[in-house]
Amino acid sequence: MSRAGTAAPPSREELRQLALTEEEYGSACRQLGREPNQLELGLLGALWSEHCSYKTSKRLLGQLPSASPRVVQGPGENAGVVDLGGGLLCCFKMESHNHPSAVEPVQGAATGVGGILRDVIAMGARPVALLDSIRFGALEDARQRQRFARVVEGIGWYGNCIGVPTVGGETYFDQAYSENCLVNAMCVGLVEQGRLARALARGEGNPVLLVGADTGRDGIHGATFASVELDREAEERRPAVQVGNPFLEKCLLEACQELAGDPDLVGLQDCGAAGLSSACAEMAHRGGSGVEIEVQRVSRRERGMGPYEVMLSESQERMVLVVREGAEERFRERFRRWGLRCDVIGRVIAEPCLRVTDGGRPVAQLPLSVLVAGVPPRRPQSRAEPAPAASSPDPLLEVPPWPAEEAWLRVLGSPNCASSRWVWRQYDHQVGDDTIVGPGADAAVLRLRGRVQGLALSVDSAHPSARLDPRRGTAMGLAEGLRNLACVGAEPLGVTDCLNFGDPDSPLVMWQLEEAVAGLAEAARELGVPVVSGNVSLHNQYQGRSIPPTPSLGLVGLVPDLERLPRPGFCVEGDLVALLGRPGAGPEGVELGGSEYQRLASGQPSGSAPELDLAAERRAAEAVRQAVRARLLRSCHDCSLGGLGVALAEAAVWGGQGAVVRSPLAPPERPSPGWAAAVLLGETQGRYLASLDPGRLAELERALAAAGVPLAVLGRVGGEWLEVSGVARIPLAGARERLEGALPGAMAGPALGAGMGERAGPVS
Amino acid sequence: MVRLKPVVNDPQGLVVTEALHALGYDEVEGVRVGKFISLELGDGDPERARARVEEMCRRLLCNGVIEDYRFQLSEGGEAS
Amino acid sequence: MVRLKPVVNDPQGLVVTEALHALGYDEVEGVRVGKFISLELGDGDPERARARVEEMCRRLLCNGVIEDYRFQLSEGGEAS
Amino acid sequence: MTTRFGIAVFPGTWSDRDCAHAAELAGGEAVFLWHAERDLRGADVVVLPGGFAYGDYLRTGAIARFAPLMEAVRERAREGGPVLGICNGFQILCEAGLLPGALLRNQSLQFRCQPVWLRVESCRTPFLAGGEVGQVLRMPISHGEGRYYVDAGTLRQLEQEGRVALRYSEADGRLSPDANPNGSLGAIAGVSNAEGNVLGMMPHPERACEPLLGSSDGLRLFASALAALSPP
Ligand SMILES: Nc1ncnc2c1ncn2[C@@H]1O[C@H](COP(=O)(O)OP(=O)(O)O)[C@@H](O)[C@H]1O
Ligand SMILES: [Mg+2]
Repeated sequence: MSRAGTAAPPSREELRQLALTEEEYGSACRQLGREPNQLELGLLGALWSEHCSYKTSKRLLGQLPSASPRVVQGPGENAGVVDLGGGLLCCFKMESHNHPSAVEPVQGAATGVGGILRDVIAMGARPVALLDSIRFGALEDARQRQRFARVVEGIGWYGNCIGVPTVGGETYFDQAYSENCLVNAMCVGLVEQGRLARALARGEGNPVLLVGADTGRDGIHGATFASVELDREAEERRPAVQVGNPFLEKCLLEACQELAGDPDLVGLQDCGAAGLSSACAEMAHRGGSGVEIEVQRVSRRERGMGPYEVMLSESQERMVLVVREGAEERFRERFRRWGLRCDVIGRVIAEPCLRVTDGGRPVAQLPLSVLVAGVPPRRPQSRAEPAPAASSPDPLLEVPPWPAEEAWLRVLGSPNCASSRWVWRQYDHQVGDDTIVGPGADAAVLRLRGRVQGLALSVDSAHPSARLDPRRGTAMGLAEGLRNLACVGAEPLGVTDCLNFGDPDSPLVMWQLEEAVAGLAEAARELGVPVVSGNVSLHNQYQGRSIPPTPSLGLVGLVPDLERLPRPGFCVEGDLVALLGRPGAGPEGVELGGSEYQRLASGQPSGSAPELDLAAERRAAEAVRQAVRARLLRSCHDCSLGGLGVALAEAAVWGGQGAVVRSPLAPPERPSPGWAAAVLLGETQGRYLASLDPGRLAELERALAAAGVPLAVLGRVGGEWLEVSGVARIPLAGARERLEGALPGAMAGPALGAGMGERAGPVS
Repeated sequence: MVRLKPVVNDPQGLVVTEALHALGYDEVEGVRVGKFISLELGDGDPERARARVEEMCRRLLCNGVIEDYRFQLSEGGEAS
Repeated sequence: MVRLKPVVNDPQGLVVTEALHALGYDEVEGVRVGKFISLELGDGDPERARARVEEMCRRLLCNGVIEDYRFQLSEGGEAS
Repeated sequence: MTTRFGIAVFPGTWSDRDCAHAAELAGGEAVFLWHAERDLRGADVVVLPGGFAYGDYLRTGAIARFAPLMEAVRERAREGGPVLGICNGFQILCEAGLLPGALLRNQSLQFRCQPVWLRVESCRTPFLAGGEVGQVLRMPISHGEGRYYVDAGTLRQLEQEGRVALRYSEADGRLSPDANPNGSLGAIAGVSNAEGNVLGMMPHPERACEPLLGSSDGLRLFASALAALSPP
């Protein structure tokens, strides 16, 4: 097919708008043996975008281990799948919606949730839980408050409406995210073995069905939008913003549930980035066949839409199905019952290509070997950041900015450490009646109906010290997730990742990406957690400033016995308080690099990232799991952001009891002036803070000694104070006020800006 | 009066259209649902009020990403 | 145009008032937020259209417990 | 014969399965009632569950009230059959005119999912028949539009006739502004019709039916409807 009429090759500007380089265009022409026409060029631009093709990151992602006896489906389908035993499978995936959320926070975040739900629905699964990971600039800035509030509103709106509980997540604020907020959402679903659907098209002559919303001019070039820097021009690309309709998606969900497992269902796929074109091309590619689409059969919301717009529209709430020839009426009837429009828009063909016709006239034909698999891999330069000159000892040790008590209270009052209740009380976290542990603890726990087992879910990001060492910081993120699961006795089944990075054309960012993926691969291997699905979000930069490396990691684990969950926090007076794991590391036993304390005191991470011993992490997690199962621990919490000081305060506030403990570290002979605060607030890895009945101590000691995990009894639960002898002492009420009050306090300022908290539709 | 731009999907309008059809109002060809905001203004110069309301719409009342606005002043310092 | 009755408390209106004050629009004395619904009607007799729209408002578009409505027809079969 | 709970399913309903589970825990049997059919399928008790029927577009419950199923529900209510509307179900009952008042956007303008305490104000409805006035129950709310409003005259009437069934309170039964999560008039969380057979409430009893979920107070509503229907 030749470029109809116009023989001139596209201008550089035209290519730029499609986010294609001249080299890529040349490669496409060579592979096709001709020049693509206008529509074909648009299809190539979308499918060859970073967002759809992973052209920059693919070669790195191959390192990630994705196999285990439990893994049924690794990366490559809509979501990863692990086996829960007894014929039940669990699907999960995380995805970013960073760019759309920056432009239109409510709808951007909402459609992000809608998109990740559809990935799980497309597996034939029923979504049972959502989690989110969100990052913004500092809340002192009214714009950031507004954006944060509206993203939370959008996430809540979609999840609350559709009736899938949002059971966990994480919230983080730092200047570095002021111009590039991060909005990652994770969805977890359950499906019986025989009902798992796949996203493929095969069987010549089988009809291709489009179901759900009418196709409008929404988000044309959304895929390329997510693949270029956010700049002023983003304003002009605004039609890229889509308005979500959770109501329609709820109907889609229920209808797909009824149809999953139907022997006449060949393939099921959601329409995500690049709309119909990518859904159809990828389904056909997976099935080793081709697809022909007649654009006239696509039901449109607006008049005058051409093939280009129909094929590239990113209208939400649509799914593509391939069914056995002859079954189409039965399927359409099912969808009609749910009030959903469903049209046959094409058929499977033998020739492995995507063919588009407009009223019977062929308007595009591209081999899938080019369209899906032909993008030339990008290998931008990468250059390591020179290791920072370690200023030793740390200035915070030498010249502490605050007395230990004050430092402790400040860290408790930081929105990064304080409770996120302000966020999750706006999320329905209970619908479905299976939420045994909701947001606000370490891992969320969902029961599995008819079993003693449960699912444990946690979202954690790379440690902030990933700025100092992306490899180790990323591995620490996975280790933290593992600790969160261990606290409820759960064994990890798998992880889904969302790699949020800056400009891949910056050699430094490219290096960060390479390092982070290597760190994730190494940690996943050492900790025994296969990576089953994921997503890459690049170009999170503004005016040349990239975000810090921020991989988010969503873990799923299996809780063997819900009756054996520990209680939240310090709840029984007289119980022992114990620290499991190595009490400290580094000079004077304290590690401050990348800690929240350091961030508050100096604004940015410095020094070196905390040490990480993956083998010790794995041993400790296993030992903690065993102790939980043996009911040796009354409560268990890991030390993460804010170190021992935050863990102690949280355990005390959650359980309603204070504690008097000793310092886990003996003071050095001549302690630095900042030593006490550093003991409390340093972020040494691999530690758990537990409480236990004194009668169980001997057994716990035996178990941990056998496992080679250090144990230190620090003191006792009880009273109205939190006291670390010789270090600092604060009232329990003060700790509670900081933890509970920080975020509502920070949000109390006047809300400004467009939209007044109005959505496109109300919430019940 | 603030409403979704014509190219923006209005799921609410679609559902209301269907509901009206179900009730037998077949003559309804389309529905769009927007906001109606009434402001009560301290008396003042209508010229100036117009400029100020314009500004309020742009800065706060209307989300320019997806919405358009239109307003009129009526006597007694009301704008909507 | 559908809006909350004057006796019904409108927290959204209050928040918008505050936000406008924070932006320096002190002349704003009160804000109420309602709905603006535009219907596109198949051509027909304006008299009849008026009666039908009236009915739609009463039956569906407005909840008399909390809301009032008002509408106008414009040429080309639009009501709002 | 076991008592049969008919659980309404509108497009957009999401507490249907939770309500069915609760009905079964209470010892009843659950059947789902499809919005497009006029059939109560032999249900003894009708439950309109939570969700966002028809997207809650326009106003919560505004479109759902025209569903064919609602004709059957209206008739059943008139005959004195027990009808329970939870959250979105309460909103639908108000829109349908089976209960007075309306539910407005929360005073905070935010969605709220949190546990609340509820003081029982009247035991006239079959759903609270087993309890006592003044008793305090714990269960969650989960809504963005739950601020109960009714005009002053009707409110007086509701109070006089003992039709205010539940109020948001502190754990000890005291009323306080802090205990009212959405700004409801008179802290009203649930009201009944004049006969007492129709109850609407914003909180979710079906989410509080097992100790594992934090409370089993909600089970009482299902159990007492069941008890009221099966004479000893
Ligand atoms: N955006 C959010 N959405 C839902 N839950 C959240 C969110 N942010 C934080 N949480 C909840 O708050 C709790 C504490 O979060 P975090 O401090 O990140 O936990 P941890 O350090 O144990 O991973 C978690 O239970 C988490 O689920
Ligand atoms: Mg934790």
